[in-house]
Amino acid sequence: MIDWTNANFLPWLIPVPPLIASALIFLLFNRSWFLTTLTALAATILSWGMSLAVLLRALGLAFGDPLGGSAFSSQIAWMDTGTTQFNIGVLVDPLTAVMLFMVPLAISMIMIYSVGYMANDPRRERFFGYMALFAGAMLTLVVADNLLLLFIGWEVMGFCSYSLIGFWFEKESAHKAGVKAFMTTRVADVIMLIGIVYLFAQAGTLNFRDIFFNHEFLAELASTPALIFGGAISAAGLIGVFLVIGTVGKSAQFPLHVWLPDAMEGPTPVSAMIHAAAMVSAGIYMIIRMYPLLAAGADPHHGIYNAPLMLMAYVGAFTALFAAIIAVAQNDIKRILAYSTISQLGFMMAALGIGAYVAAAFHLITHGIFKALLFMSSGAVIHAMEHGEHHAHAEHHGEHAAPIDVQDIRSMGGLRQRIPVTWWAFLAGGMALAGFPLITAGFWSKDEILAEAWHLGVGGEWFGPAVFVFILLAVAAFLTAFYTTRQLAMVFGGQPRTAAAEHAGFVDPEHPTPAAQAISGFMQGPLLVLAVFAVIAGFVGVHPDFPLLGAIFSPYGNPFHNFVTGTLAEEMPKVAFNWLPVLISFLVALGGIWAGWMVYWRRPLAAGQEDPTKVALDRVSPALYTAMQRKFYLDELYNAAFVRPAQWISDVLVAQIVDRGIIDGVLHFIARAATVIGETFKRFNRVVIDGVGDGIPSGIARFGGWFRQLQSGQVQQYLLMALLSALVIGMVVFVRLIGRG
Amino acid sequence: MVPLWMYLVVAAALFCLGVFTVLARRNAVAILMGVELMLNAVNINLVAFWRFVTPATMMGQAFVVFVFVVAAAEAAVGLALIIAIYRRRQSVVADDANLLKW
Amino acid sequence: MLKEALIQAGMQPGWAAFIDIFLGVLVAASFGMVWVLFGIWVERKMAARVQDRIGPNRVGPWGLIQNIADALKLLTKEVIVPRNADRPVYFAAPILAVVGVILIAAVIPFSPVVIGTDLSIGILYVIAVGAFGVIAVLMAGWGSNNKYALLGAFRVVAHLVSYEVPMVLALLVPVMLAGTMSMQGLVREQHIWYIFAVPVTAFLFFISSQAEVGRAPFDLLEAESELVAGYNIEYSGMVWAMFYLGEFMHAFFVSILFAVLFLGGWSGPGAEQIPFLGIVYLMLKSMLVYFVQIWLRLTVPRVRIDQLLAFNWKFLVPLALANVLLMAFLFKIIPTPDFAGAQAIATNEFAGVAGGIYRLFGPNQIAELPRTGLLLLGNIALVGVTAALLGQAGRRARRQVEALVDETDYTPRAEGAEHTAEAPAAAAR
Amino acid sequence: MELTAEIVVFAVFSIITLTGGVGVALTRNLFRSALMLLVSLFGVAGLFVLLAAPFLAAVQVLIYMGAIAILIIFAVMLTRGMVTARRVMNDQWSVAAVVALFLFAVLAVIFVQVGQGESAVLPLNPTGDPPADGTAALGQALLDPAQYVLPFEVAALLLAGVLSGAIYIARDDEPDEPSQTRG
Repeated sequence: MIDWTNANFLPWLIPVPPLIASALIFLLFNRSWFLTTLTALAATILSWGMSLAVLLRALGLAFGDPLGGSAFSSQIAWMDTGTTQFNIGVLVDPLTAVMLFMVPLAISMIMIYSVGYMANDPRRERFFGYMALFAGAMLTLVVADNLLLLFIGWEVMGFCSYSLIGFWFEKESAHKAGVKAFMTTRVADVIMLIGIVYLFAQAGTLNFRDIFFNHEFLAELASTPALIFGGAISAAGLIGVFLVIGTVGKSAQFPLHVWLPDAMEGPTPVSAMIHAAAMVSAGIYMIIRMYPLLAAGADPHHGIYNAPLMLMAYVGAFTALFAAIIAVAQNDIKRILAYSTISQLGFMMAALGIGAYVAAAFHLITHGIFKALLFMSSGAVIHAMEHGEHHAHAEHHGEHAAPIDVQDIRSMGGLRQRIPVTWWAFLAGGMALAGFPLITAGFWSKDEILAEAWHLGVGGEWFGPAVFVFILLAVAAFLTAFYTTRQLAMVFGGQPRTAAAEHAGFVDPEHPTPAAQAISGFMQGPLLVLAVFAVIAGFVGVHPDFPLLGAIFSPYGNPFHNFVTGTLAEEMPKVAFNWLPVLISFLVALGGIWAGWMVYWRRPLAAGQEDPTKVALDRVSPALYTAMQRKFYLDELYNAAFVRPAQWISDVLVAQIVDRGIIDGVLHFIARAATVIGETFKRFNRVVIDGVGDGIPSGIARFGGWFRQLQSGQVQQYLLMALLSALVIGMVVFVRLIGRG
Repeated sequence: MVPLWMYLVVAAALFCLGVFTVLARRNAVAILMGVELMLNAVNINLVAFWRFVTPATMMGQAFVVFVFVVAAAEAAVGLALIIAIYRRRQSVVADDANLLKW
Repeated sequence: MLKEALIQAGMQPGWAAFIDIFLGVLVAASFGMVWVLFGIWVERKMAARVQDRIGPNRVGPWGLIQNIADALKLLTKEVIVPRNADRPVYFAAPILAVVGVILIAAVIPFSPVVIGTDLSIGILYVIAVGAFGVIAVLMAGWGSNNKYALLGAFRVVAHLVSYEVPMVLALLVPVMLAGTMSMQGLVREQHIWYIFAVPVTAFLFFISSQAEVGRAPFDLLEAESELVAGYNIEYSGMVWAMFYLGEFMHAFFVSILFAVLFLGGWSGPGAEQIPFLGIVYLMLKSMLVYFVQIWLRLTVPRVRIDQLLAFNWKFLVPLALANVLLMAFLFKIIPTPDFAGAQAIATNEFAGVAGGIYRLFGPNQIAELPRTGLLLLGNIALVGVTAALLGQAGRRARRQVEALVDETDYTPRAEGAEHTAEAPAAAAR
Repeated sequence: MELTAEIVVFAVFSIITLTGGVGVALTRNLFRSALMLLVSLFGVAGLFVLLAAPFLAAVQVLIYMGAIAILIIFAVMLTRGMVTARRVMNDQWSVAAVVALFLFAVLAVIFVQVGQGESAVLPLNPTGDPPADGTAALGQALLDPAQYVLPFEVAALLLAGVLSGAIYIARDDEPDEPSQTRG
């Protein structure tokens, strides 16, 4: 039986509880709300506990010998693919351990939060089913030891995201968004799958440790020319590119990011889950996991770049800046966060592109935490606004106030008095996102990335991509700080601009007691927990040489750095501490916040007042702001480029031409041919077979008729015939006699 | 002594006349007469052979006696049939009695 | 004797024999023809006497020439041939009738020496020749193209053919006794006249021959009261005379036959020595038989055609068959008389009385005496049996009639017994 | 072959027989052909006499001419209607004539060739003399168990059966008026 204490088996069990919970909910408990919540929470907390146990074991704090360089892993035979046997198993190495800290935490917080959020939704059981499945898939992905199991988790998550985004499927936009999300991620996944298959073809196995720890293979892979683009790129390079494209789709990088903002249609916990805890981080996690493969044949630290790294660097950096610009112009509270997620992921992608995979991992963790926090608090805000809407509606029953969009920040304002807990949580998350120096986790992780970028690019010789990355990231960081503060100001600052905002927050407007908070306890608890983590998580990765804090938090080198590098075979060189990047990150963060405050907080917008940024930008060019707001018309572009042609292809080309024209044509032709053949056969049949068939009997009949005359009934005729024959026979015999005689 | 073959020739002639009568005559009774002629021709042969070849044994004559018996029987039955047919069909022409056909 | 002379004359033996026989037959036939004239006269005279009248006496002394006168008359009469009669058949019929009868004469043993020809199958020849008569009748019936003639012919043929059967059976017995069929043989074997040995056979032969000839009770052939004149209706003149002649000769020849078969033919004392005596004996015997015939003809009423046939097939034929069987049986049992022994005794001088008797009565006769006696007994027994049967049949018939007829007035019974045209039982059966 | 009496007589009887036969075959009137049959039978009887078979001749005359011919004539009478039929021959007479002639030709050729050739099968002259009393010998043969008594008895049975059968066939179905001699 399974030895619970044996660390190797524990990882197996982590993904299991949520999967079981989802099965149970779907199949059995979908009627009772109590049972659903019970199983869902129990499952997530259980898996969280187990992952904590694994984490502690990994950190060596508990359960015997620390992980050190090795990793727990155990495999079982899964598929017998002809000659080779395919094993799947679990692998816990420092990277996984880190992920196991962030993912279960976020998932459980979201689960608790969603209990409150979905309390009065008609199909809430179904929601929890999907959420449990989502969590299970994410955990499988995390603990997977080979690429295929990872891919399975990847796909299941894709499915869950589709179903959750399109949860309120009666809303047209909801299920359209779901389809959109699903299609775009699918495009990327297909390419990724091709990469996986190519890798499997080359390596014969997909196990991480087998591939990434035998260098000859990697070198050999790097040297062999790729199948398709042969000359330009090596096999490893091609596989890397494919995998990166997969991540681009999954983590919503530049070309394939359009689905993320629309994903906001889903309920808030979903967006939290997708954008923070699971979905997007999976992509980055996969790249970190595949780093040796991607970096095969290249050494970013020494300026040797190959195709995948270059791709990641440029795409990441550009996405970061691009998303940040758009985020500034958004008015929907969740859409802003969505674009911020895209830009943050851009940060991580860029970091990976230039080789700083540890910094990327660190940022991944911290971002996961504060982005989850931000989403949940925005959810709380929306919840409060809905209450306000109801009350406003109820009071002014008379004249019908135009139904306002509960998610539009322009209809909010002054909510800090109404929902104080949410206000503090939102503030913590926002500052972390903005990268408020020193005290927020976001600062440390972002600073780490900028430091690395500086060191590789600007500091040293002016290598191409690193420099480009550094500049873009810096600007993006400034913009991030700016739109975060804008959001804070618009939502919480100033006076409530609408009646709904007026009544937001209180269940019962007459007596605004904190108990009758619109936001139930379930929702506020997780907010506070995550807020705390958002702050303290950063101190894990303080650079040892950091003037004051370094000594406190990382006496023997950057703890996070030491821990994570264990996963990769070769040791990653530590970056020397350098004042300049830290100073820049200081400047950027504070600058952004100040700007935002100046524009939005000091002179809060009045109801219906134009957005000052918009006014500013209009002076530059009227079309710029609307372009930013309309996401640079990318959706329309994609729509025009892909969707409409696809539709055209499907209904015109396929339906009319192919289907009706060819297939029907063929069928009709065959039918007609068959009838013609049948006809000829019939005629042939009538002529020959009938001819023969009838011919014979009629022939016989005629012969019979003639033969009948022979028997004429005339006795004398018979006698004559008898005599004749006798004579003939006599003659014959006689002749014979004579002959012989 | 009259040679044997003369008798045989006469008998053959008589036989052929009988054959012709049987085959050619339309009247059933005539056919019977033809048959009688043929039987007589046979008798002549028998007696001739008896006389010339085996006068000692009485086989030839005995045979002739039996031929007589048979001839008588045949004539009796034949005529009875003819009369019966005549009574029923009012015609003794051999051709008319041709029902026994397909 | 003529034959030897001719052979010496250098003619081939075949031819010589042929001519010899031919002449003999010629003589016999002519005798027949001559005698007929006398015969007819005798018959007409007797008939007259029986009917108490004189008979022909005008032409020639006692009417002897009457027949010749008739013949002449007939000769001069015109022969009328019916229209579309079958001419050849019409004229052939009478000829055949006469020929049939004359041929019989060929074998009549007038005397030990005088005989047309002594065929080994004499008696069979006679019967065979009888067939000609039948044919002649048929031809006459058909030839004259007359319905009555044809019907008459049918009747006569049926009559003749059926009576031939008992006659042949009757003939069997003397042939069996004599052991031979040749006429001379028969006469010589008849040491004791067969009439004494087998009277029943004689009776049978006499009756059937009467029928064969168509005389006496059976003279239906040309009975005036019946079908006009039977088959010879259309005949007139000489042709009719031929028929008439044929008939009379046949009657006489039959009587001769009877004489030959049952009365010992020409045998008589001294017949062997004097040929002519034989003829005289034969003539006497045949005249006797002829007399009986005429006597019978004139006294016995005519018999109807169906009675005639019924009498034949129901009485004569069975009787004949029984007779033949009985005779054959007896003949087998009785040892054949040893004429040799008798001769020896007769010629044995020392035989004494026996020798004397033998010589007196002729040794053969005595030798044959036991067989004849036994046969006679057989016959008598047969007659007795037949008489008994007849009596019984008669009584049964009588009872039937009485059942139907009231004894008193012989009218049909009152209680309407179903009136059947019951004629009184036939005399015959 | 010098012209002995016998040959002359043979010729006479043969001519009688053959003319009778031809008459039977060709005469139009059925009754006449019947008579011609009688003539030919008489001729055959004569041939029998020549062949030293007097008994057979007598029997021939007695039975054939006396009975069978008469029977045939009776039949002719009974079917009176057909006696003077117009068409005498049926339509296959030509073929029949050819076949008959051919048959006769074949037989004649064979008999003449073989006969004259002194072969054992057809001796020119009789090889022996018939027994003195042929008739008695025949009688003996017919009743001698070693020889032909069985066929003789069978013949008797045959005749009995045939005649009764013939009577039954020819019997007129409608009962005519009750016959005189009832009982």
